[in-house]
Parts: sequence; structure tokens; C-alpha cells
Amino acid sequence: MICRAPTLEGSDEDQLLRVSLGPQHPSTHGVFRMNVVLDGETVVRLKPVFGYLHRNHEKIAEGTSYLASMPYTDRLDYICPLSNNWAYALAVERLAGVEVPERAEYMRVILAELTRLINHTAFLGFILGDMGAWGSALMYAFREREKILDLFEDLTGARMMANFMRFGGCRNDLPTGWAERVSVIVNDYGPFLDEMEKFLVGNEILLSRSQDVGQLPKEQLLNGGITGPMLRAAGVNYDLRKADPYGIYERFEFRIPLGEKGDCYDRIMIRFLEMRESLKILRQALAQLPEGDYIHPKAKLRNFKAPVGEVYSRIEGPKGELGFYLISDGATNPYRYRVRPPSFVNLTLLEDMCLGLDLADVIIILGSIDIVLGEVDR
Amino acid sequence: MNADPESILGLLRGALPGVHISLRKNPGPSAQHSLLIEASGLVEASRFLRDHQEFDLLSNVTGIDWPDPTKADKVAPTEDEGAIAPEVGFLEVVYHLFSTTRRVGPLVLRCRTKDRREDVRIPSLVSVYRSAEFQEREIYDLFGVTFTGHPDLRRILMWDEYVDHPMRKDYVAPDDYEYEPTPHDAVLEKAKVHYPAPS
Amino acid sequence: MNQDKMETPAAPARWTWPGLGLLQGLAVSGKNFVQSFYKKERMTTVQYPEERAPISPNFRNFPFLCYDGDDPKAGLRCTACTICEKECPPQCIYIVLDRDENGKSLKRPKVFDIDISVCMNCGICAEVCPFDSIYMDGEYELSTDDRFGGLMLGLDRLSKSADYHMKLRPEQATEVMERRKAEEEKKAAAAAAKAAKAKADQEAKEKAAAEAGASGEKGDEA
Amino acid sequence: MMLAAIQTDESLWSLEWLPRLPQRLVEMLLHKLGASEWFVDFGGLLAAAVTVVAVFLGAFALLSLIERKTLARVQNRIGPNRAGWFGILQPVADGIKMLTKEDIVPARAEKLLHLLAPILIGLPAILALGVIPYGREWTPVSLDLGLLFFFSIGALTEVSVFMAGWASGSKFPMLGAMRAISQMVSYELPLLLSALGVVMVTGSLSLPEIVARQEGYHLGFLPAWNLLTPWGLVGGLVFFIAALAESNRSPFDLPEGESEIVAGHMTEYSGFKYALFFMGEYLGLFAISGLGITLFLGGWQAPLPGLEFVPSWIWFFGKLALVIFLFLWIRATFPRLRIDQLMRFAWLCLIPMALLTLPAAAIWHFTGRGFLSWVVTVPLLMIPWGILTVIFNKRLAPATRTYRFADS
Repeated sequence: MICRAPTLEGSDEDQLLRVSLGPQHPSTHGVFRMNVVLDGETVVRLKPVFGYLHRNHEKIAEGTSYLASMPYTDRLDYICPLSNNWAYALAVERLAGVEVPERAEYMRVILAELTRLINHTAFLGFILGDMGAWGSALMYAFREREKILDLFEDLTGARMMANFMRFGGCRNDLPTGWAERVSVIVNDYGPFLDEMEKFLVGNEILLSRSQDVGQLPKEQLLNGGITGPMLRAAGVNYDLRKADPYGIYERFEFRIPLGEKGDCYDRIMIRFLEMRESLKILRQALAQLPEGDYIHPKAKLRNFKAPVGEVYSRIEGPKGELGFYLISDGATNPYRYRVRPPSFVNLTLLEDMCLGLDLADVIIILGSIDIVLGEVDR
Repeated sequence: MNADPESILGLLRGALPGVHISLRKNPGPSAQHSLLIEASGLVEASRFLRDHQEFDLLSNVTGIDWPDPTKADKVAPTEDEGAIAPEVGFLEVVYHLFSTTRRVGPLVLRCRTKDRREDVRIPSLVSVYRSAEFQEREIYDLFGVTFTGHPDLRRILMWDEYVDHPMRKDYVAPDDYEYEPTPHDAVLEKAKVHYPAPS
Repeated sequence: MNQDKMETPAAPARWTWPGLGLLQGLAVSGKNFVQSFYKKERMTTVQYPEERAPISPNFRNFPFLCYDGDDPKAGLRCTACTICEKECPPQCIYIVLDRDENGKSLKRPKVFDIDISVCMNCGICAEVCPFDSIYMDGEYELSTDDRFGGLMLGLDRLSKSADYHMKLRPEQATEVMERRKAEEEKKAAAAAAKAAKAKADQEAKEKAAAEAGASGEKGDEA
Repeated sequence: MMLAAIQTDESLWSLEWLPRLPQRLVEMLLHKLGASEWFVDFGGLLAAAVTVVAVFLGAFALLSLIERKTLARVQNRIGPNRAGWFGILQPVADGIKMLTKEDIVPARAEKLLHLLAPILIGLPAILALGVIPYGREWTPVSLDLGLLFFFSIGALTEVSVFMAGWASGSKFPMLGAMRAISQMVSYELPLLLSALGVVMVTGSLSLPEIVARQEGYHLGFLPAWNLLTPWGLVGGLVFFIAALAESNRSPFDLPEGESEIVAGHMTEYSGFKYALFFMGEYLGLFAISGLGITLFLGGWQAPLPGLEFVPSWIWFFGKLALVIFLFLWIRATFPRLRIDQLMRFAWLCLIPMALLTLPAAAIWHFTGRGFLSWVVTVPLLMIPWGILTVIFNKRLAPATRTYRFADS
């Protein structure tokens, strides 16, 4: 009775262990599941399973007005709602040919870059958690994120579910003193990043855990549709803020950090460096922030209709290319509404990255992809 | 920078003489015109675009349900005389290609099934662009397009036992919601059918 | 491409003492440990029931209905136009227009329900309201043990006075009050001047209402 | 009777008699009752054992709170502060919670082993705690082969960890058990080897003897602890690292690596059995830190001359608190190693260094422990350490990365 092996497969030659990681697992970043086949602790097969959070956002959006989808976009990638807002507003503006006033463009850039800061900071905490550090990095990251969320609350009324962008601008103007408070945070962020770098980057355990883990050739990454920091860590110079400029990014001076190998360590470092570039953009945007309308005076709120046509519009979200594909048949609701979520497409190559590595590496690779299940499952 | 579909149309017609390709004009302000490619030539066309036109990133793949074919031609009308307007509703798959090196895009490709019920096959692009893998599974799941040649065509967002395709326009939502006394809405009416006497 | 290369900011050089990075990490966490005892900005958490983090005046939670004066019923600004009901993304608002016995509209809601178990605090109802009637509340301690009844807010729980609004969002409320007062004065002046011509007066009123709607749309800034 | 019980060689105010009080009281009581000699001894030993267990269970309760408080502070939080003053009653609340929780046994589990594992896990630690000298006059059980006893008993922990993992009949515990067995067996070796140097120098396996030999001061102020010798420093570091691994503490907490295999061998346990695992882990932590203090940190010896008036067991527990704080600090800071890196570290780094301490200790002993000994042993240890560093830098050290910046 005692000799019964609990988990090994029947025959001798096929002694593989099938483990279902998730949907309730400490580090699958939500309700995400990986069907892993292990040989010892080496991954032989890995199939991601998701859809636990599927609510058919696209179907809902096709049934309601254009404006009513805006709060739903907050809930896609709930770590960075303002980027989602912008992506959607931009798509509708391109679909309907709506102008955006200068000040609103600046506000959008500021908010999007703050969101990028939030996302990458939280990412650092999450990946350290995945590596088994006992939450310290996560708490430091969340301490700083908190300060930016306070700003969001003052501006939009909500810490995360902002619902702030409108077709033709933003919902309301900056409160008095808001821009100054952003500059305080921007100034404080450098020292915080220094501290985090000291905490993480030289750490031998982190280095040995993340270097040469999960790397793929850049051609394969590109072919797999990987975008965002993941792709740039492998050395592909493709940042939509430069490659396919939207908003007013052409006015700012910033650089795109590029990695070499594209392993988990590069992915961490690229995000560090990107945050520093974001701080640069924020400084410039705050200095140049003009007075004026925060929303186009002729922007329509109620009964908004877009002319017949279609558009695919994308922005450089913190996690990658966030696209919206809209088809209008002239009614008040879109005929087809499609979100191209970066998290979802970036998962395509998860198995390829993990094969032959340890179970412990799988967790880090998944963490380095930086998924949010609200976006993967929609 | 939008791709120039007209010149690419010429190149494609030259490279793939047997395949029927037509240009679809986008009447909206975005002016993203698209190329409608016959299903049989889709894989060759995309391989040509990847290898010879540097369209190395297939960013977005999505399905559209057109139960009313005239509506499809309203959104993407054609100037090509030879294009035949379909008589029955159909499913359409739209591909957005980008070039990271030349930095152009999107190049919009469309591909249509014969109808919405019987012949819903479209060749899979996974062999050319790996990024299509999950997105095609999603279209299969939500729209019911069958991608021939897909290595692992399973449902992805809905569960495996599910039968319908929720993103189709004629999809009827189920009525077995958990009962909740919502005072308004059709939800309550639907729930009443399922739960005749809620306590 | 700029060939300006950069070494990893804090990465170890090729030659290093093994364990140096670990000691650096220990120094950072040790610093955090020590400073957490005396540095205010290190500790961001608050002890919730005893102390509360300050709420921004812009903070929004669930909607409420604003009424003028003391009587929640008579002073209610809502005209049951159902714009918010239509625009509400998750469809959590339910309005029934009040009618007199002849079936004539009384321009006020008989039923106004918001199901806050469905509401997602987006604030679109407040944004689209042309009658300055619906605003977002800042109250957040709404937990209840009655899952259905406790989360279904009717007119009685939704109606809050203009004074409450003034206290909650002084800036916005002042602006709304001034605009409404100006409109009222205009209306009163028009009524006095053209008391004889009832029909023309009616038209002017409609015009004013339309104006109110237009200004309510773009003037609603919160 | 009370006074008679505390009667010692030293003064009343030294408080050295305090921890032995229960034993003496029981002995005197039994003697008064006219019990036979062996029964008196037995009763006394029992009382001494109960004292140790009680002290360390109390310390376990306290540590479970202090650990959470410390981690919280490192992470800029406050930590538990609801139950009682500064959360002092938190362990009680936790205990009540654990006791009242449902006890779940998986259907596929080996019921008997599943039950036995948490019971057995604390046992080796408790037995090991019995032989450690806590104070000048407080060694619950003074064994001549105390060190040997400690290691042989300590090896039992692996058995119960593996038992738990295997008997759960589930995959994550199985993986955890596999990791645990390979890790603990590998790290037993450096642990033992680093302790051997002390044995060689002391010439005894008796733990009180080892402490007694560390008495006195060099140059009038440097305590003559083994840690403050070249071989002792290396041995102590190796011992500390191996102790981290042996007690499954971060960064070697692979067997329960919560981000990978949920909770490892404890995944399928709930309620009080889970609490027993925790208790076993903490008691093991006390035991191994206690041994480390005995071997390298001078046991109950005072750190500076002139401080001997403080009861010796206070020094012991002070050192224990310090070592455990170090454990917590490391836990709050480091990520976890991967299993292959863990093994490589043990076999390529720790074991060679531990082996080196043996000749160094021998030379130290035979060259008279003076200036000459320093001159000989320091290079003996530094050169291999340098070689290891070179190997690390050549083969294992992470490459420096360069990052380019694109302007467009």
C-alpha cells in the first residue's frame, strides 16, 4: 500500500509528470493555467489555458454606444487603464476624424507615461515575487505606484478605473497644482529607481535566475507577434512612439533602449531603462504643457456617431502594441469592435520559451511576459 | 504611415496570377484601404508579402460576421469591376500586417468564407506568421471560422464543450443566469423562464 | 540609430567579488527596515478604521440625485428624461416616469433605481445629465449584509440635497448653482416681461431648457 | 526548600540558577518523597526537558509574530497589530484559528503517513535542542557525544519532509519532497564538515566542552570565539549558509517555493497539521542556530570582558535573536535559487571551502594559535577562495550587458 506512486505515468518509458499550474496558483498573475508536462523538473510540453475571465467585452461593446465602451477599456489591462483609454479614444478619433486640442494631447502623453511608470514599477515587484523574494520589492514598487495612483484619483476621480479620455480630448481639466505634483513625483522617481536597481540588478541570485532564461531569436519573436519591451529586449528597434507616431510624441526627445539577448534579465533591464526615458518625456511634457481647451469644443458626447468606415489604430502600451480595430456602419454603436491585446498575443510563444527549462524558470518567463488576465481573456 | 495597397495589389497580381485579389476602399477618414484575397491564395500572398515586401509583423487577426452581405460592401466597397458581390452572408477574417523595418502599415488583408454555416473554411496563416496561432483560435472560438492547416485548433476563450459562437451577430444569449432580482431589463424576464418561482 | 551604448547601470563588472550584489541588496532592505521606524514617507499604509486616507474632492463612487431646497420630492432636479439610463454602460439605472391620473407627464421620476451591485462607478450618467441632477457620490463605506435590497438604491436613498453636493464638491456645486441662478433669473425676467403672451413665454422656456442642456453638456466638469 | 533548590556555587543574584529551577525543585521533591535514586534523576531530566520545550515553544510563538513584524518593517508596513498590544496576542489568535480549521486529508493520500509526518517533523528538533548548552549551568542533557547526537537526530527531518510530500499523493508536494531530499542531503555535508574544524581544535564532541574552550579574550577584548579565527570565520560562514539551506529558509526555500510549487510538501496540509509543520520548521531553526552559536559564537560566553555579571543564558538568547534576525533579513531580501544552482553551489563552493577549514584548523592547533598560526592559515584559506572567485568570474559570473539606445 505504501509503495503506490502517486503521480507517475503508467509505463516505465513514459514517466512524465503532468502538472496543472493554475488557475489558482500563487504566480500565474490571475486565473491563468498552464498544462505542463514535466520530466523531473524539466518542461517537456506546456499549453497555456485561459478564458476564465472571459466576459466577451467585444460583444458588449458592439451593443452599446461608443462612449459606453470607454469605462470597459479601463478593465482590460487594469494596471494601466489610461493607456487603454487613449488607445480606444485614438481609434475612435481616427475612425470619425475628430480633432484633439493641444492641451489634451499633452495631458494624454503625461498620463500615458505615468501609466508606463506604474506598469513597469509593478512589473519589477511582480517578477521578484515570482522569483521568490518575499514581497519586499513588490511593496517598494507599490509604495511608489501609490503616489501616482493618488494623482490619478485627484484627476480622474478613480485610482484605477479612470474612464478619462473622451473622443476629442479629456473629460476634465487638470486640477490646480496637479502638474506641480507630477513634477515632484518625477523628480523623486529617479532616486527610487536607483534604489531599486541597487536592490535588484546586481543581485547574484537574480542574475543567475534570469540571465539566459527564456530567450528566443528576434526573428522568431517578431514572427510570433511579440511586441513591446519583450521585443525590444531582444534588440528589435520597434517602439510605436517612434515607428508609428501618434499623439505628439514626435515633439519629445527620448530614446528607445534596446537589449541584446532578450532573456528575462534584459526584459527587466529594458523596463528599468524605459522608465528613465519616460521620466524624460514627462519632464518635457510638463515644461511645455500649454493652456487651452482640454476637449475639442465641438466634441460630441451624447449620440456620437462615426461615419461608415473602419480603422485599425494602435499605441505603444506599456505591455506592447495595444490596438483597436473598429468598423462603423454609421450607427451609434460600432459594428465590429476588436481589441488587439498585447498580453494575449505575447503569450503565443510561451511554450517555445519554456521548453527544456525548469519549472522554476517557467514562472519567471511568464512573469517577464507581463500579462494581465483582464486583457488576455477580455 | 499607411501602406500603399494599390501598388501592393499590382505586385501581388503579378506574383500570384491565378488568385483573385481586389482593392476595397475605406470610405472613412482613416483611409485604410484593404485587399480582398481569395481564400485559396491567402497563404501564398502572405508569404510573398513577408518574404518580398518585408511585412514581418502580423499584428492583428480578427473575424467579422456579415449576415447581411450588402453591409460588408458598404463598409469596404470595391472599385474592381470583376469582384462579385456575395449573395449570402459570410464570415470575414481581417489581417493587419506591418513592416517593422520599413515602418509601414497597416496593410489590411481580408478573406471571406463562402457562407456562414456550411463552408466556413479559411486557410490558416500559422505556417507564415506564428502570431496568428492564438488569434485564429480565438476567431474559431468566437466566430466559428475553421482554419485549415492550423496545428492546434481548439476553443481558447470559451470552454471546450461550448457549442455556439458568441461573436456572431445572430447569437442568442443563454437565459440560465444566476437569479438576481433586477427590477428592469430583459434579464429578469429571461431569468423568470429558467427559474419560474424564485424565492 | 544612435550608437551610444550604455552598460547596465548597476550591473557588476566582469571582475567582482561574489556576493557583493547580495550585500548591496541587504543594505537596501536594511535601510528600509531602519527608516520605517522614523521616516514618514517610507510608510504609506494607514490604519483604516481609526484613520482614513484623505479623499480627493474629485473622487467618485456611486451616483446620487441632487434636489434643491428641503423637500427631496418637490425639489428633485431630475426630469426622468432617461438619458442616463440609455447611456449607462452596464445598464444599471432604471427609471419610470411619473404621470398624473390623466397620463400626462409630471416630468419627474416615479421610480429611479440604481443597482450598485452592477454600477461600475464610471460617472458617465453624471456627465451626460443635462439637468444638473445626477452627480457622483464620494461615500464608499456601503457594505451591507442584504445582498439584493441593500445594493439597490431607490429614490429615497439616492436623493441628496444641493447642500450635500456643495459640501462634497464645492467647486463644481458653486459653478452649477451660479449657472442655475442666472438661468432662473433670466427665466423670471422673461416671464415678467411677457406675462401676457403665454404662448411666447412657453417657447422661451423651451429655449432656455435647451440652452441648459447644451451648457450642462460641456460645463459639467467633474 | 526554594532557597535550597537555587543553591549554587555562585551568588543568588547571578540568576544562573533560574533555568535549572524546575529540575532542582522536582529532584528535591522526589527526594523528599523518598523516591529511589534513578527515579529522582529521571524526574529531574524530565523537568529539564519540559523546561526546554516550554521555552522554545514560547520562543516559537514569539518568533512567528516577530518574523511577521520584521518582514513588514522591511517592506515598509506595520505588520500585525490588531490582537493585543502591538499584536502580542497574534500567535494566540493564529493558534486558535489553526486549531479550529477543518483538517483536510486528500483522498489519494496515504492516511497514516500523512498523519505521522507533521507529528514527526518537530521531534528531531526538540531532541536536538536538549543537548545544547544554554548557560553556564544550563545544559539540559550533557552528552559526551553531543555533536554527533545532534547531527544524527537532525538528519531525521528529511525523512518526515519526504514522508509528507510522498504521502500527500499529489504533485506539488511530490515535487517539493524531491527538492527537499536532494537539498537537505547535499547541505548536510558542508554543515558537518564545517563543524569538524571546531571538533578538531577542541578535541571533544561535547558541546559544553566546546563552549568552555572558547572562554577568555584575545588582546584583552576580542572574545576567543571560533568565529574570530581564520578557519572559524570560513567555517562559520559555510555553516551559516548550509544552515539556511538545511532549515529551508530563503533563499534556499525550494521545497516549499511558494511561487513555483505552491507550498511544496505542505500543500495538502491544513489546520493544525500545517501549524505543526511551521512549528517544526521554527524549532529546527532554533536548534541549528543554537548549534552554530555553540560552535562558532562562543555559546553563552559574554562578548566583552566585564559583562560576565549578566546571566550567561541571556547572552545565549541574545545571540540567538541576532542570528535569527539575520535569517529574517535575508528572507526579506533575496530571491530564490533554482535547484541546479543550489546543488552546484553546495558541491562546487561550500564543500571545498568546508574541507579547507580542516587542514587550516589542524595547522592552527599545532602552530600554537598565535601570530604564526595567522600567518599560515590566512593564505591557506585566501588562496583557494581567490581561486574560487576566479572560477566564479570566469565561468559563472553573469556577463555584463550593454544596452543600445535608438533615437528613432
